[in-house]
This record gives sequence, C-alpha cells and structure tokens, in this order.
Amino acid sequence: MAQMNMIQALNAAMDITMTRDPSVVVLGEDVGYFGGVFRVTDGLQRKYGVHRVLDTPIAEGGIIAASIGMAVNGLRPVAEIQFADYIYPGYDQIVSELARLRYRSAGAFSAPVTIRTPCGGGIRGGQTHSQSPEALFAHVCGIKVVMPSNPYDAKGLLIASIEDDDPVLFLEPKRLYNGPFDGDPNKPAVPWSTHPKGEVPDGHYHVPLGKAEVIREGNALTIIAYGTMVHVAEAAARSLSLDAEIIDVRSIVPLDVETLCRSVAKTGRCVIAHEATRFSGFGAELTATIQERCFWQLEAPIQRVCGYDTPYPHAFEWEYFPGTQRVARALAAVMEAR
Amino acid sequence: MAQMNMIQALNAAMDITMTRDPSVVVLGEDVGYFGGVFRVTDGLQRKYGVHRVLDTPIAEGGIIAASIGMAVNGLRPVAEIQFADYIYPGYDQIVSELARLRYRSAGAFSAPVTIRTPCGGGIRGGQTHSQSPEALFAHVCGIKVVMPSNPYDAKGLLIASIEDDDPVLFLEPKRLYNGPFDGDPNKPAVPWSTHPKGEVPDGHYHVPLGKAEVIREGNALTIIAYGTMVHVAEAAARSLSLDAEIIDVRSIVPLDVETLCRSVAKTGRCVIAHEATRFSGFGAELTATIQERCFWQLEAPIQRVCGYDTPYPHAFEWEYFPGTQRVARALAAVMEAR
Amino acid sequence: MPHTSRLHVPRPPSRPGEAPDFGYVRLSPAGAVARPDVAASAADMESLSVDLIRVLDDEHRAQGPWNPRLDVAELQVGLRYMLLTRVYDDRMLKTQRQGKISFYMKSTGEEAVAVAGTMALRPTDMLFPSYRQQGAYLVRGSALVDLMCQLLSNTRDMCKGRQLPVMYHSVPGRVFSISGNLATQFPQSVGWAMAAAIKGSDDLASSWIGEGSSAEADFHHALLFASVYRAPVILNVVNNQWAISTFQGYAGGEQRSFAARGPGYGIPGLRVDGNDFLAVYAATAWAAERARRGAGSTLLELVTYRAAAHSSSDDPSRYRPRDDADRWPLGDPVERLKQHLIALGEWSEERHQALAAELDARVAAAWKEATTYGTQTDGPRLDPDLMFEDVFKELPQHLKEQRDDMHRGRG
Amino acid sequence: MPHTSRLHVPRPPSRPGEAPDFGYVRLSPAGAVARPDVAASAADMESLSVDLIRVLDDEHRAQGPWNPRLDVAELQVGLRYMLLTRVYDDRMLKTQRQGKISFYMKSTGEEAVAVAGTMALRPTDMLFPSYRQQGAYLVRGSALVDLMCQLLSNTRDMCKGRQLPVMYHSVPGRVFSISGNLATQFPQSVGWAMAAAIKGSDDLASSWIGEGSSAEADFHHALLFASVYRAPVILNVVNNQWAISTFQGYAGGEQRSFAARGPGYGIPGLRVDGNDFLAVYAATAWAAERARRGAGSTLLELVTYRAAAHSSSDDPSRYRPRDDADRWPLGDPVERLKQHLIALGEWSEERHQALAAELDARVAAAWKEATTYGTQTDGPRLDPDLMFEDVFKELPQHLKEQRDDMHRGRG
Ligand SMILES: Cc1ncc(C[n+]2csc(CCOP(=O)(O)OP(=O)(O)O)c2C)c(N)n1
Ligand SMILES: Cc1ncc(C[n+]2csc(CCOP(=O)(O)OP(=O)(O)O)c2C)c(N)n1
Ligand SMILES: [Mg+2]
Ligand SMILES: [Mg+2]
Repeated sequence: MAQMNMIQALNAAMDITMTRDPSVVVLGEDVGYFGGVFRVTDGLQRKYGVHRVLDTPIAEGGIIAASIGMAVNGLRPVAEIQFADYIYPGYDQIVSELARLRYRSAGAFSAPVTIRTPCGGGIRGGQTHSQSPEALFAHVCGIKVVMPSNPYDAKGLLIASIEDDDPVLFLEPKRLYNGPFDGDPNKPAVPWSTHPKGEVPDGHYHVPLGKAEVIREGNALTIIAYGTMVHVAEAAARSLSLDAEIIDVRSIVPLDVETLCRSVAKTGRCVIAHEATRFSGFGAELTATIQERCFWQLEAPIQRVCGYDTPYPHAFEWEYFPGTQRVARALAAVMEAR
Repeated sequence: MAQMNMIQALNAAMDITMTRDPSVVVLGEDVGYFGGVFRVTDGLQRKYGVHRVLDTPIAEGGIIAASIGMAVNGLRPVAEIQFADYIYPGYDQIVSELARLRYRSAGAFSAPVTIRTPCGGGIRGGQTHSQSPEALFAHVCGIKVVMPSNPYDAKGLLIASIEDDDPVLFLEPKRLYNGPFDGDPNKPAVPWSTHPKGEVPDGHYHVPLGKAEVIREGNALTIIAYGTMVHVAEAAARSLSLDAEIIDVRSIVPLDVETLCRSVAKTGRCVIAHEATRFSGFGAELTATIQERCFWQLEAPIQRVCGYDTPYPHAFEWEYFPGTQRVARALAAVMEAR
Repeated sequence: MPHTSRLHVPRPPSRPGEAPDFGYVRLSPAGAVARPDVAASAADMESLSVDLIRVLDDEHRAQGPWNPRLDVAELQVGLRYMLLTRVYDDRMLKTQRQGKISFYMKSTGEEAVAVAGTMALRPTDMLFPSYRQQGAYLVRGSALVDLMCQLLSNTRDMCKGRQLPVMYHSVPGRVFSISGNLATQFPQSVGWAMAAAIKGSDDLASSWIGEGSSAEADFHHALLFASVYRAPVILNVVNNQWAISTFQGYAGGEQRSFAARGPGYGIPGLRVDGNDFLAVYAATAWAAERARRGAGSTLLELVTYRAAAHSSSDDPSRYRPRDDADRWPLGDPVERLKQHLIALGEWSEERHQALAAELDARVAAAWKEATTYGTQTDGPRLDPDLMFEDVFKELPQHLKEQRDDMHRGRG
Repeated sequence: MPHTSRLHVPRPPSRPGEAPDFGYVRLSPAGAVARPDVAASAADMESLSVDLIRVLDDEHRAQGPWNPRLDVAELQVGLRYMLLTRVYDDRMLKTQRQGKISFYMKSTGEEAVAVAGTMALRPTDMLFPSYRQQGAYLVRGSALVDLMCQLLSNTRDMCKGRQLPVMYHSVPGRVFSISGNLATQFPQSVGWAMAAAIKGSDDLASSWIGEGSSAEADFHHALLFASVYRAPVILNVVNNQWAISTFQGYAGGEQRSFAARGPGYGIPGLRVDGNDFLAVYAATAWAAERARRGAGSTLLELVTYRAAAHSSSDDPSRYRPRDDADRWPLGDPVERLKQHLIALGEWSEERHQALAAELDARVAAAWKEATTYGTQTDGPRLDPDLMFEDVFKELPQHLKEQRDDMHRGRG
C-alpha cells in the first residue's frame, strides 16, 4: 500500500495496464513529453515510448475518431481530453460512433476506448474549465460513465475502465486531484495522505463499474452524490450531526439502482447532490428512478442540490458551487418535511 | 384561415418572417434551390433570392458557426439541420458558443439563431433518422428548446422563435409533418385537414415560448407529452376511456412548470411520455420537478413511458416506439396504484 | 438587400430544362500525366491535384505511365464485379419500388471506384467505405444473399435488424461498419492505420467519402492526423458532382479540386478519372505502395458522376437536367472497361450479354434465397429481444427490465 | 512493439538542455517576395505560402514591394501600441504572481501580430481575436482601466464577473467576445463577413487563432465557408511555434506551412514575418483590399515566437530550452520597429526609454484606479445576482427561484 493523491493513482492505473497489456496506448494534447497539464500521464512516454504515449493535434474530434480506429485495430486507447469543457468538438464521434459501433454492427466491431477528462469546478477556472457534463453522456446509450471521488477508487475504476470491452467516459473531478474538498475554499487544503482512501494498493485491482458504494451507513436519510460532492455531502451531514447514509454513485452508467433504492427504502428520505447544472441534469434521473421505485417508502420529496442553471461564473464561484451549507439546507428541509 | 399540414405551416412561418424582416435568412443543406429534403423551405429561394436562402456545405458545425457570426452582424438566421441525428457535429458551437454568448459577454453580444431540425421516429428511418435529442440540449443553459405537435403551434412557435432574441432549437417531429399519428402504423394515414389544429391563420401570430397547453381537461390523471407523443397519449387515454388531463409541453426550455404542477396537484397522478430514450431523458426532469412540488398531492408514483435505452432499431421500430398500448399500460398502472 | 450583396453563391452549370454543361470538368488526355516516385515530396507532386490521371484513351487503349498493366484475367474479373454491382443495384432498387425493402442507394456510374479501389489492395487491408461502395463488399467476397439479408433486416441480417438497408459490414472481408453519419469513418480509418503502423504491421486502411461529405470536420481530422503521423492510409474522395441536390461547388469544388486539399496538409492529392478502371486501379496501387513504404498517406479524388438518384427517396429531375448522366464526359466505367477488353480482343458483345444474363440470374436466385429468411411482411422474423443486445457487451439490469416491459406487449 | 513501429512522430528541434535550433524555419530575404495583384488567382500565388514576406532587412531598412510606406507618425503609433502591450503584459503577469488576479496570458514577442493587424484595418471592421491579441483592444481604444477591471472581475468588469481574465471584448471597438474554447470564433468571423456581404456593406472581419488551434474542426469550417461564399474575411493563423508544450509539428507544420492550407481551399495563403511590423501591416492591408474588392478571403500565417510561458500556469522550461526566444531568427518585433525608426532618424534610445517610462506610469496609474473598483480580496464586489442574468434576455422563472435560493445563504 502506498499513499497516493488522485493524480498518482490515475498515473499508476495507466502504468499498470500499459505494462500488462501492450495494446494499451495513451494519447491526447500535451500528454506525452510534458506529461499532461495536470501531470496525470507524467513519465509514461519516457517509460513506454513515443509510439504508445502520443502527443496529438488540438482536435478533440480527431482524437476520439483516431482512438476508435485504433481500438478497431486491436489497441486499447486511453484518450485524454484536456478539460471536460472541451469534449464537445468530439461529441459526434462519441455519440454517433463510439457508443453505437457494437450495436449497429451487431457485435462485429467494437471500440474499447477510455476517455479520461478532468471535470468540475472549485478551481477558479471560469466557464470553460469547470463543467460537469455527465448528463450529456448518461443519456447516450452504449457508453459507460464513471466518476471517482478518491484515489483508491480512481485507480481501481480506471483499470477496470481500460480493461472493459465497452467504451467508458472517465470523469476526473480535478478539485480532488490533490486532496479531498468539502466545499469550503477558506479551509486550509487537506492532502490525500490524511484520508483513508488515499491508501492505494501498489498492484492491479478493479473497482467494478456499475457499483455504487455506501460510504457511510445511517438511518435518517440518504444522500446520493459523486465526485467532489461526496465530500461536501459528508461535511454537510456532519455539520447537522445527522445519521445520514451517504452513497457515492461512482458509476453513472450503468447505475447501481439497487444500492440506491435499498437505502432510500430504508431511510424514506433522500437528497441528491451534484455540481452539474440542475435542469435536466443527472440528479433528475436519480430522482425519477427513486420516486418510481420507492414511492411508498418516501416520507418527503426528494431534493436536488446542484449547480445553478447558468454557465459557471468566474467571480461568483462560491455562490455558485453547491457547498456544505446549501446541501445542509436541503438536508434540513428533507428532515423537516412530514 | 387555411388548412395546412405541418410542412406548409412551417414554410408559412418562414415566409411571413422573411417578408416582415429583411434580416431573416434561411440556410442549410439542400434548403435553397431544392427546398429541403422535407420541402419545408420550398419556394423560399425563388421568392427571396439566393442571398437570403442559402444552400450550404455539408458541415453542421460550420452552419451553426456561420449562423452565429451572421446573427452577431445583425441577421436572424434560421438554420436547418437536415436531421436531428446529424446535429452533433455542430454541438460544440451550440453548447459552447451559441448558448453562452450573451452570458459571457454580459449582453454585449447575442445571437438570435433559430435551429430547425426534424426529429423523432416512426418513419422507418433507423438509428440515424429517428432520434429525439431534446435532453441533450435541455441541460444546456442559454438556449430555448421547442417542439410543436401540430400545424397551428408549429407556425406560431416558429414565428415566435425566429423573433425571439435568444437562440432557439426548434425540433420538428417529422412523423407529424403530414398528419397526426397516434402510434399505430397499421391504421390508414390521417391528414391534418381532419384535425382542428390543421386550421392555421394566414397571417402573423405567436404561440408564446414557455407556455404548455392543456389540450384536454380531466380529473383522473395528468398525461404530459410533447411532439408525436401528444397524439399517442390522446389515443391511449381514449382507449381506456379515462378522464385524463393531457398537457402538450411544447416548450421544453423554458418549461411551464406552473401549468404542469397545477394539473398534477389536481389529479394526483401523472404519466410522462416521450420518444427519446428513457435514461437521463427529459422525462426525468419532468418527474423530478413534479415530485418536488406536488409530492403531497401524488397518489401514485409518476411513470415514464419512453423509447427503450438502445439506439433506434430499424427492424423493431414498432416494438421500440412507445405506442398507444405501452402508454395505456402505464396509465392503467398509475390509476391502479394506491 | 440582395441587389447590393457581394456574397458569392455557387451555381451548378445547368438546372432542369437547361442543357447539361460539363465544361467545368478539367480533363487531361489519357497517358499525359507523369507518374512520380511514391516517395517524392508532396510539394513536388502538386500538379497531380490539378491534372486528371487517365489511362484509357478514346480508342479504349491503355496509355502512359499510369497503365497498371493488369492481366487480362484480372481485367475480366474487374468487369465482372462492376457489372455485378450494377445488376445488383438495379434489382435492389426494384425490390424497393415493390415495397420489399424500405430504402436503397445505387452506385450506378461509379462502379469502378469501389471495385478497382478494392482490387488494387491486399485482402488484409482494411476498408472503410461509405454507403456507395457496394462493389467493395463484392470484391471482398460478401455473398449476395448476405447483403440482401441486410437489406431485408431478416433473420440472417448481419446487423440483426438494427440498421437501414445498405449499411453493411464484413468481418472476414475486412470491411468496416457504416452508419448514416457522413464522413465519421474517414478519421477512424486513419486511427486504424496509425494502429497498424504502431504495431509494425504491413496493412493499410482505405476509406471513401463523397465530395459533399468532405465539407464535414472529420475530413479535416482525417487529413491532419494522416499527415502528422504519416499514417498508412488511402483517403478517397468520390467526386460524383452531387450531394443530394447540392452541386459540388458548395463543398468547395468551384475554386479548386478536392485533391488539392491534400498538398496543403503535406499529403499528395491525385485527381483521377473515376470512371477509368485502370486509372483508379493504378492510383490506388501507387498510394498503397506509398503507404507500405512508410511514406504516408495519399488523398485520391475520384472524378465520376452520380448517374442515378441519390437514393430511393430522391428525384434528381427536380434539380438537374434529366439527361445529365449521358453527357458526362468521362463516360460509363462498365462500358469503358468492356470496350478496352474488346479492343484487346479479349471480350465481345456476346460474352458481355452472356455475363449480364448470368449475373442477373445469380442475383435473382440470391434474392429468392434471401427472402426465405424473411421479408418485411412474411416469413421468419428476427427475435425482438435482439433489440436490447450489443448496446453493451453484457446486458445491463435496466435493459433486462425494458426487455421484460416489451414482453408485456408492444405498440 | 515500438521497435517495429512505422508511425511517424513529430519531434521539436530541441528539448530542455539541448541547444535551440531554428534551422527548420524557412526564411526569405527582406523585400524578396513579389506582391501580386489582390485579384490574382489563388493558384497563381502558391509560392506566397512557402516564402516569407518580410519588409525590414538586417539593417532595419524597409525593402521591396510589400513595404507599406507608412508615415513616420503611424510607425511611431505602432511602436507605442506594441510597447504598451508589452508593458501591460509584464505588469499584469506580476499582479497575477502577487495573487491579485487568478490567471494571465502574455503576448510577449508577438505584439506586431495584433497591433499591425489591427492598425491596417478600418475601425468599422470587426475583429475576432483569440486570447493573445491584447494589442487589438489597445489599438481599438479600450481603456487600460477597462481591461484591468475585466482581469479583476470587479464592479466595472465588462464581463460582469463571468469570464476568466483576458477574455475581453469591446462593443465600441468592434472586438468580439472570446471564451476559452479554441478556434470557435474562426468560422463565426466568416459568418459575420458573409452577413456583411449579404448586406452589401463594405466592412470585413478579421480573426486570429494559434497554429495549434488550426487543428480544430472550426479551422476547416472557416476556410471552407470563406472559400465557398468568397466572404470578406481575413483568417490569421499565429504560428508562434508552440501550443502549450506541443510543438507546431503536431498541428501539421512539419510537412507544410500553415499558409499552405489556404490554396487547397482556393484561398491565397501568405506566410508573413510576424515580428516585422511592416510586413504584418502590408499583408493585412493587401488582404483587406482583396476582401473589399470582392475577391474573397485570405489566410495569413504570421510566423512568430511565443517568447513567454503559455500562461501564468505554465513553465516552458519543462519542454523547451530556456534561451529559445533569444535565438529566434526573426528577432523581437518591438526592437525591430524601434531600430527601423532609429535608422530613419525618427527615434532614439532616449525617446524609447522615455516612452517606456511614460507607458509604465500609465499602466501603473490605471492599475491603481482599476483596483478602486474592487479586487479579488478587497473593495466593492459585483452583485452576485448578476450571476443569473443574461443566460436569457429575460430572467426565466427557474432562475428567479435559484436566485432566491442563493439569497438563503451561499456555500
Ligand atoms: C452528418 C450528416 N449530415 C447530413 C446527412 C444527410 N445526407 C445524407 S447523404 C447526403 C449527401 C452526401 O453527398 P456526398 O458526400 O457527395 O455523397 P454521395 O451521396 O454523392 O455519394 C446528405 C447531406 C448525413 N447523412 N449525415
Ligand atoms: C477546444 C479546446 N481544446 C483544448 C484547449 C486547451 N488549450 C488552451 S490553449 C491551448 C494551446 C493553444 O495553442 P495555440 O493555438 O498555438 O495558441 P497559442 O497559445 O500558442 O497562442 C490548449 C490546448 C482549449 N482551450 N480548447
Ligand atoms: Mg457526391
Ligand atoms: Mg501557438
């Protein structure tokens, strides 16, 4: 076991899969010689050579398309999109091609491409370095969508994603790269070494896709979150001393409906928190599914705490970010409702 | 008043706005000389000339980008994307640019572009001529999203969209171009001339954006639908002789939450129907919002009837399409639940 | 407003009711264009993107340095595949007209593009066609019955009912899956070729799009990635002059050839008579040699004419003169290869008629067999449960539930 | 596997620890390149995309047909704007280092690109810059204080706090809004120009992207639409050799110049010494005349060097030699124009020092004023309610509710 931050954990995941499987290649803007603007691919080109760790032109559509072609020819590309905000030029290749290739060819062809991309806010990145676009992919059939909240899961999920035979969009909450973050920018930064999930096994392991994790058991209500919001949810529950059950979704597609519903059926109350904007966000799907299945157990309306429905505003980051107090307000409301 | 099918109604809307406002221009693939593959722009180039009705290269990203630039320079472009399935190459320009220009420039610049595109299934178009991508735009802040279900609304909404100062995505359920469709492909085709909403005023009028329409009042339950599914919903309610209240959403963004919630608060039961795939589809947002606001009035879980979570399968169209019986099944389930 | 407009708007040379005019097509005499070494620099080959590589002259003789000097047997095979393509197309459109299939697209007049472009490659090379290269599947050995079952979405449909007619693929034939989205496979073919190069394999990829589709962003992605990594790929732009109702000028063909895009990216661009079997074969072979020698990719513009409607849903008489195709200066590819073989003394009208009759019978027999596996209206039908498979490798829980829902009754 | 790989992988000429090597930059002597008529055909101007248009020679004299023959006063204005840009950049980076602003991007070494490229246009022409054309705002009269307030996201921020620093715009100056998304504005500028042409107006658009950004699909969209409709637009590719850590070879610059992309689309492509104020001015004026005469668009490649880090978050010593910028063969644009004026007898070291001191004082004073409108930590702050405005023209109901939610307490 080693202490790792999320960057190191992700790097280790690629390193291990590249060692075990010569068909794994890494490509993206600035990922090669430089090791990526967040240093996630640091050292990989030195170790595996310029033909397995490729710097690319600044063309997200081309990166995804080339990855699909490579995958069809037997490689396992791990493509980095420098920021999730810049994934849209590749959207057609993801939606129309990557996600549908297996289906439309009845399994004759498939493209096990993993797309890694840093997402989320809290870094003063403004409208084009802070987005959380998971819902724009969750609605697309044929691609898995994953978001870890800690180094341990990051490594295990990334290995599982690269080794998965379906395409995976791997969203990395960049605010968590260096340490957990509970939503309060005024607190001193905490490194991952202070967190149990900063303990990461050295070798190969999977955190399975499709499985949520109950990170805290409780009976008063269920909080469902993923990425950075897991830590905010914990802080919010703590701040109210609530006996909350907190679930880290981890895998957005496929979704572990069973774990979520088992919890809500038990607690009867539910708050969902994500950074992405609220309207038609993934919280809506979570809400809809849970109310369909747990209607008779629900004692209060399910509440969503999300980014407001505006682009991510540079100067108002801490009004915008759904922080501890906003989550706590929803928790209190759901607990009061009867 | 004239009898019009939806194609004629849409054509009339463009004709009227082009006559009234010389800044309105129409552009898209095959829209000029030929008048569009669905003939929606038929005759416009002859009438307004090749500089106001532009054939374009097959580059959806370029079409949207050029439209933005034109709009910034004082024109009001109405861009056609030949099928909604082909809008994704223009997704970045829509999401990152068109929808955000006003916000990021604090109102200094804006682009009143209307994007028209045929959507939806039921025409044996297979996976690339049948999609309903509204949720992929509803989640994007800054662009309005509209879908008419009949010629009267089509004309009034399109005029309102073109004259609106915000960008609008105007989705046209192509299965309704020539007549209403209740989901049963074996019934003989019905023309719009048999339907009251096929009566369309000749002149200029608005159907306001942001307003749903209660197309049938009732007390037993609320059915919420838009586009083709409005007609399926009517048929399904009729088939069970239910006293259903049926609401045509019409405007997906902004959403008329008040009209929806007033109805569900009254009936206590709700079924939502759309053609788009279910997972993280727009039905999720409708469900989430209604359960938040009408929780205490709900007597049964809200049910969604949607396209299955697969690409649109050519040979299984009528297994796939959420037709009368599938909707009726949900209606029955919601009525039974207690 | 239009009066003062300075906006240039391309216009096709003729519209319905006007006389066809192909004066805009720049021709070169057969045999006139030099054949450089495949390793020459793109900059030194720019004239190839302006001139037109042609081998067959007006007397049906093969001329000049691009003559691929094929065996008679190979020429006859080429003629057979082209004619088979044509017969197949004609019959399949008829079945569409009879309501037996939902949709069809012919490649009439363009048969040389796919047939010669495939024959000049090795069977291990990977093909990324668009929807108008049916000839490629035939050359690569797809059975007629298999192709027809795809058109019928029947129980033997290789796509399991999931795709519109003509969206074939072939795993043993190394022909990639296509969809309705234009140009998407162009940069994918470059990625495939990059992987071949990374793996040190000798295979190359070849990909086709229409001139209209070259307007899509993916055309640029393909050229750029091919150039940067010198990928072993052949990028074919089939300039059949039309994109549905839109003339090639709207894809940028008014100012320069489509081949001319290549040199800007450091990729040789060759303008080739697409109705000349020998020219297409030779240019493809040249590009293949270039790729295999590690010199990188080639852009081929195949100049041809879409003699038929865009698809079974289209009526070209609405936007171009009815007799356009007959006036096309590069003639008909089947006829030209036939006349070449006759000129060589290796073919005759009689043998041609016999071949046509044989192929027609083969196609008819195949159709008969194909329909026994189900049609739109009769016979066995694919299991609708298949609808839920292959979205993911394993069926996830939510799709199991939706399958169960379907079992409760459709419609 | 890597041993047998045939994949070509571009490599910059030198990495940290190695000696800088700019042998790959193809130079032409000042005054050596012919200046064709603006209406000549793109095909006849292809050499302009290979050679390098230069006016200032090594003795700082203006040479040849591209000499724009500017008044001394105009040259001095140019020098002033370039120096102001540099002084502004230096100071703003310092404020970033002091934690006063969150982010900054310098244009050091590239000042001629934006300053000459703007001065050569009319004030009614519309500019679509990317993030490294701060000089354009200065030429178009944006007040330093206004730019600084944007950097501070303070109460006078033109973007109302919604954008990262350097994402300026100017309505009176006719400078479009930018965002972090690369290249998106390139085809928008073409649309703007198309509208100008449709309206019969005489205005043109000019747009800038980096060479790295030319890899994006929108580069292709821009060239294609500009070509098809002969839009009155100037498309500038600023080839400063680097895209963050990525050498220009990865954008396709290894095989051909970026200007060379133009001719493939039927658009003239001019390779211009981007550090030569006179050459940039002349090429821009030529392209503007072309556009206004209705001859269509021009692609300009401005060859320059990103002398500083990519942004305040970047450390170029990790990927290129530290002394790279000093060895750049095209020198420094400010120094070159200064020496030209000195050679003309119209400037001196003393006047230069005085000007630098004056500008430094102006920038310092502006900063002082700007901070009175609020900083990240002190002073007045924008009303957070502004967060909800301008998503739509009218505030919709759901945003009113969310604003109310915010009022209940942030964080
Ligand atoms: C992304 C996308 N946009 C639009 C279409 C609709 N469409 C189908 S075929 C076609 C014309 C293509 O023309 P071209 O590329 O020249 O090929 P050809 O049909 O001539 O072989 C169009 C516009 C599509 N299928 N995909
Ligand atoms: C669509 C998109 N992809 C990636 C990025 C991240 N990014 C910001 S600047 C940059 C490099 C741009 O280089 P270049 O175009 O050469 O401009 P320069 O910085 O040299 O002026 C990159 C990759 C982005 N902003 N937008
Ligand atoms: Mg074509
Ligand atoms: Mg650069």
